[in-house]
Amino acid sequence: MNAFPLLSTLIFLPLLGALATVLLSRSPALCRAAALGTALAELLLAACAIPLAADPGTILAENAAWIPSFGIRYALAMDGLSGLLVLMTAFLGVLAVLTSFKEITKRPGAYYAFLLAVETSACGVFLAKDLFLFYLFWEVQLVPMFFLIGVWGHEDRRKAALKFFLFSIAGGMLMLLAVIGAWLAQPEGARTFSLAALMAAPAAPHVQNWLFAAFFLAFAVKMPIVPVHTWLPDAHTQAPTAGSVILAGVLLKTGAYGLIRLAFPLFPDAAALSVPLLFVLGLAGLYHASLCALAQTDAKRLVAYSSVAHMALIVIGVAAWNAVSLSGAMLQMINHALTTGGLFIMIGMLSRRSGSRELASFGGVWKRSPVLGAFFLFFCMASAGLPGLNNFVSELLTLVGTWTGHPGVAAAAFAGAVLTLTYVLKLAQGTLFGTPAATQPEQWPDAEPLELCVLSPLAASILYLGFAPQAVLDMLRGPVSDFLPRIPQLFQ
Amino acid sequence: MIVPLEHILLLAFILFLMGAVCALARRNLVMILLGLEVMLNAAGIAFVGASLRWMEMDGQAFVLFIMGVAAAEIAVGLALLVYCWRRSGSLDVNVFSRLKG
Amino acid sequence: MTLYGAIFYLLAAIILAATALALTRRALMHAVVYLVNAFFATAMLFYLLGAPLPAAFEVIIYAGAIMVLFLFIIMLMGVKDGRDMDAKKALAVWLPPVFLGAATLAAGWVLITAPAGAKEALPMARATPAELGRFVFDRYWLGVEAVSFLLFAGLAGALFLGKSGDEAGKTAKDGQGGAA
Amino acid sequence: MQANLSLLLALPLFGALVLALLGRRLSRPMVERLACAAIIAAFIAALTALAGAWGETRLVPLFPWFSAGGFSASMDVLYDPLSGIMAVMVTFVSAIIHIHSVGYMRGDESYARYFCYLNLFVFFMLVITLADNLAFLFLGWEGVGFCSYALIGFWFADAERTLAGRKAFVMTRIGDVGFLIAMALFFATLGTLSLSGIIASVSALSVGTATALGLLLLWAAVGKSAQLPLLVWLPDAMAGPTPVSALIHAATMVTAGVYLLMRLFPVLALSQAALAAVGAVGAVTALFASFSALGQRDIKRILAWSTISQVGYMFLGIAAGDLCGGMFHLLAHAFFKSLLFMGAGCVIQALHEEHDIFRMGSRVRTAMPPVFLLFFLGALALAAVPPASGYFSKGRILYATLSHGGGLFTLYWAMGSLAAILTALYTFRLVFVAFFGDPAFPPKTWDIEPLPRFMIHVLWPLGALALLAGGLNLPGNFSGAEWLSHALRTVPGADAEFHGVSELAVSLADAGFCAVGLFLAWMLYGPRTAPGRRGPADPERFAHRMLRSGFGLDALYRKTVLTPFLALSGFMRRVVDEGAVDAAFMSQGVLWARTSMAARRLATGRTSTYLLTFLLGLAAICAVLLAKGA
Repeated sequence: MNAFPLLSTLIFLPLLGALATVLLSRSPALCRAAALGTALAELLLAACAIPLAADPGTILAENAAWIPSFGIRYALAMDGLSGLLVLMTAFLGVLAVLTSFKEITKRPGAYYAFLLAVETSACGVFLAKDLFLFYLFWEVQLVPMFFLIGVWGHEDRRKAALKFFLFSIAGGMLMLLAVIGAWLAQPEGARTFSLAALMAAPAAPHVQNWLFAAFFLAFAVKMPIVPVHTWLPDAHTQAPTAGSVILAGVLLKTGAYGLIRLAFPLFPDAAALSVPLLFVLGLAGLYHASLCALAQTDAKRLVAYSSVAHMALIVIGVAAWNAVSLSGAMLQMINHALTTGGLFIMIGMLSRRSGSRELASFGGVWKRSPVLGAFFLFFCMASAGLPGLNNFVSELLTLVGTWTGHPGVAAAAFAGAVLTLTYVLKLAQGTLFGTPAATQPEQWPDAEPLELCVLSPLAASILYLGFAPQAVLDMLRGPVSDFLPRIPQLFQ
Repeated sequence: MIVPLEHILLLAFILFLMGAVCALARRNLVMILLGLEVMLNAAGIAFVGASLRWMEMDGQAFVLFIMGVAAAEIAVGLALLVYCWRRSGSLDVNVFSRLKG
Repeated sequence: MTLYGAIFYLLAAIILAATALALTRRALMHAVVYLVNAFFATAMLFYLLGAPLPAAFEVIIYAGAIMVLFLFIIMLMGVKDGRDMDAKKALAVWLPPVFLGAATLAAGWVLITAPAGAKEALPMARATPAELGRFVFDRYWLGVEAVSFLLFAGLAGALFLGKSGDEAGKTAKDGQGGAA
Repeated sequence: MQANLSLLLALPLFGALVLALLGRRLSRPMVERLACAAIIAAFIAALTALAGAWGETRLVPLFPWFSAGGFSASMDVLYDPLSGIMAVMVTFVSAIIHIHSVGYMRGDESYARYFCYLNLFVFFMLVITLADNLAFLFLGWEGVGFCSYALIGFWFADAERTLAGRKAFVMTRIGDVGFLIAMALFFATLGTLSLSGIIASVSALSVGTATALGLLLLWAAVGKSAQLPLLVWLPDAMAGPTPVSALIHAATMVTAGVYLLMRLFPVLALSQAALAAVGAVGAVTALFASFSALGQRDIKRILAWSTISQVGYMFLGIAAGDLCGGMFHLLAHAFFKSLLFMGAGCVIQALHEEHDIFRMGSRVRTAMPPVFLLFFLGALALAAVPPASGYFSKGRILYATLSHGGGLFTLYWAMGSLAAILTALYTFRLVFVAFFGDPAFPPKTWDIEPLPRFMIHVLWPLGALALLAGGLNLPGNFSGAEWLSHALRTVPGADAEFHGVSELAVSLADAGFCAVGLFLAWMLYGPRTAPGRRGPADPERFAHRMLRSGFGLDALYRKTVLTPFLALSGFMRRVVDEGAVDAAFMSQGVLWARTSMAARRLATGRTSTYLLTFLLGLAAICAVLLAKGA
């Protein structure tokens, strides 16, 4: 454990930044600068943490007693997967702050504070190695998101924010019971919340079933998996652009991360039993969300349903539980964040110009702003899984991996690729081509410099992950080989 | 023990019951407070009876406390009563239902 | 069934009757007076049960302070109901209180002028007020302090409500006047 | 060798990137010169690569793409004579098309985007041609799909064209699902996706798996090469600019499916069922498409249906096991079909966007004889008139099909022959109606728009090739050296020998089919026939309606697949998602609201109820204490 508490600073730096923006909220310019400064510092810190997490030599961990009477320790650790997710959170954080410069005028101080607070809680979730600490950050991330949607959202924001909050809290409460259950399931003397200990001695199978069910429900609400997904479209349509980016890019990943890091290894026997259910939910999610996405008229709702479909792929990849599909699922987590984040940022820019999010109000964007149009087509193709861009790599890995164990499921999921293309082309068609809608204002500026410096790093990262994802896949090799043997029934 | 304790307790109980019924049934605020006084008094009787039965002075000490509480309570009660009377001009308890559901 | 037992049952009957009558009167004034009578009977009961100090306090606080306060309030508010009692019901109005009053006095007289030998019937007479006072201040000093706070709070509350009632007095329906 | 190949791939990609990023700032001539130079340089690189590695097969690794847990996909090149020749053909035709496009798109202002997509397309096509790893090949496979989507919908202002583009992309993606599943199956069974690896361990495949793989690859090829049942997108894809149709829908993309089957021929060869299926698709499509071509009036749609039919022949060639014949026809077809498309493009521009052949008449032939001559050369090759290349290449395929033996392949030969007659018929129908006699219907305007000279003269090499490409693989009885089959002999599966049926008889039969077709066309549409009977068939008659609409396949798909699919998605959104799932959660919310309303009524405001509940509570506590105490 090196002297400098890198992980704790990674978690609490955004919080400090949040306090700074609140204090500086008098002048918007100052608090914008403070927010951007913190976000960039966080990105820099995450970037230099990556090489440490990548090479197996150094162990990035922190461990301090917190509440000894219950065996709760302030334990953090960063391996390949959590390092990448923290880096992605920081990267999206910078983009979210940049896109909010022009969009947020009402109380920017508090807005940036909440944005950075979400980043703090997300990094906490990714780095926590103690079940109690994990649960703490898991619940904390709801609060800032609730305010981001509830205060700075669009016309129907309160209902959406409340719906989002209630869905997640319902899941969270069950998980709290399960956390306590898992703690109690340990023998009387050695009761601790540390993940390593809990994983080493899993509870009795019949107890595991209940605990896994509660954990899975909480993560299913957050991922979201089909039956409990209806909060996502409302939350996305009403959230401000940066809120949507953070919601899609970071919060959804905490659900997937929880499923891979906690639910499966903590309760191996129950997880092995649940694999058929996961496949059914994954496929149902893929087809249901894709069909619903095709029928949407609101651009943001369409992209929201598309992210439900992409996350369903992750569920299938995790359920297949082998080296290829698991690394594919983990890579998909990162790719989905970038492509969906890009789409949301673009839709934010277009709806700011056209005044509404309806597809009918877009149209002819390529004629009026070719640069924006090119970027939009680029992100649409990335989302459709065009080879050479990032989603293809993760989708191919996930489904080829799933094929080795479960050909039927993989075949059905492959067919889903056609559905994906249908709604992506509907989005591109409605937005880029055809003649500009009558309701569009005359003044329709092409990409401004600020927008360009948001979109180009995103496009560059998508292209990089599309052509050279090997560096990322090498980082994921460690976590994959660490997780697989934990469930002997699934891993031959 | 001049009278079996049960009789004293019976008396106290009946008095308490009458006080409770009065507080419930009557619609005039004054009568409700009177009912309240009767209930407190019934408690006092029970305490004295018990004190006599077990030869302990605690019972009687407690009666004093009951009276202290009763006095304070009735002072505020009547002040409230006058206040309500001033505001709404009637003593019917159903008039004061602004805190209704 | 000793003499005192008889007195106890007599007093119990008086209390029950007086309270029943008090709680069923239409006129507030009658109710209060009946209750005063009941409290007198209760005081005697306390004395009978060997609690002289509570008996005295019963008369001082309950009958004396609280019921008198009720009377003040009722008169202060000048509640009109029950005044137009016509003559023919006068007898029904007067008979019960006279009978109860007489019964209470008789019981009291018997109690006080009990034959000398009756002292032993009141073993509790030892619970003289002095002993009880010393006992209360010895064991329950905290309780006493608490009650004093309570009384002070009651005083403050009554004063406050009285004062704020004053401003509201102007809007009072029957122009009763600003008497505190 | 590696430098040559990476240059071959890098040049078009570099051209596309430069045009994409700086296209708007560069001047028009600069953009055109850059685009054409990139492709011509790529052509030279392809030629030198072919000369350098004559006859050998080399695996050249370029770039390690990604690998995770046993699965690995790397960008390597498997360079053998087949891919060498294909790369040369692709770059040669693309170069000519680029130069032609400079003229054709002279009026269009978004030229930068056009040339960027064209260069990008050539890059993806070369990836398909050269790729060794199937995932890398899939990169090219989907890339050409995207470029065809972008180029079909190039004039995006008109919503109709973008819908045609979307239709093309979705239908090819339906085919691509077969490709993805084939990749997964390859990885599951052989553990590798590299072509050389697969071919090396192909004997490890069971016949069942080989059949499954064969059918999946057939499904992918059917999607990309617009064969039955996924062919309705190609006729609509004519909405794009004509040079695009020439490049994508004649020479390169549609042949990608055939090329994939050739590359993986050893896998197909394992299962007779797969080969029979390929043959069936090829023969039926050839016949189906040639019939449909007869009913068309739009010059580009005739050529589109003709492309579908000719690609059907290539499928037939592969099914008959004659890889060399398939490749020979592919090359010949690429030359004469792109020539025909560009010729048609010149005619359309000359007659002010006139597409209907019954409104053309002899104006173009008299005004611009070179355009007619070029078009005529292409038509000769298409109709397989003896000296032209089409005669030898289609003859070779028909010969291979017949000599393959077995009732099924004889049936395929018969269908192929009937299609050959129809091909000659619709080709000369097109030539006679579009260039001879006066138009059956009055054209919008009579004047001819002058075309830039270089636009036409750049087509002469293609004209020459259309005529002389037969020399590539002259069959034995013409004392031919069969140059192509010698060149391809090292390619796995390309060394089949055919005998049993006399080659002379078959070639004479082919000439006969062509003559019959020509005669029928002369009788029906020749300049000598009475003008009244030369007009288009009466559109109402059922037969002609069926022909024009391609046997109503498009309407059938729209009715049985498209509308139910859209209805299902609407249903899923309204009824299932918002109706059932969302309503379930929201109704719980309403339930809680209603119970709290009920609870609110308890607070009646009357103090007596409060006291009563208070005393009831007290009584309950006493009862509990009593019960516990007792």
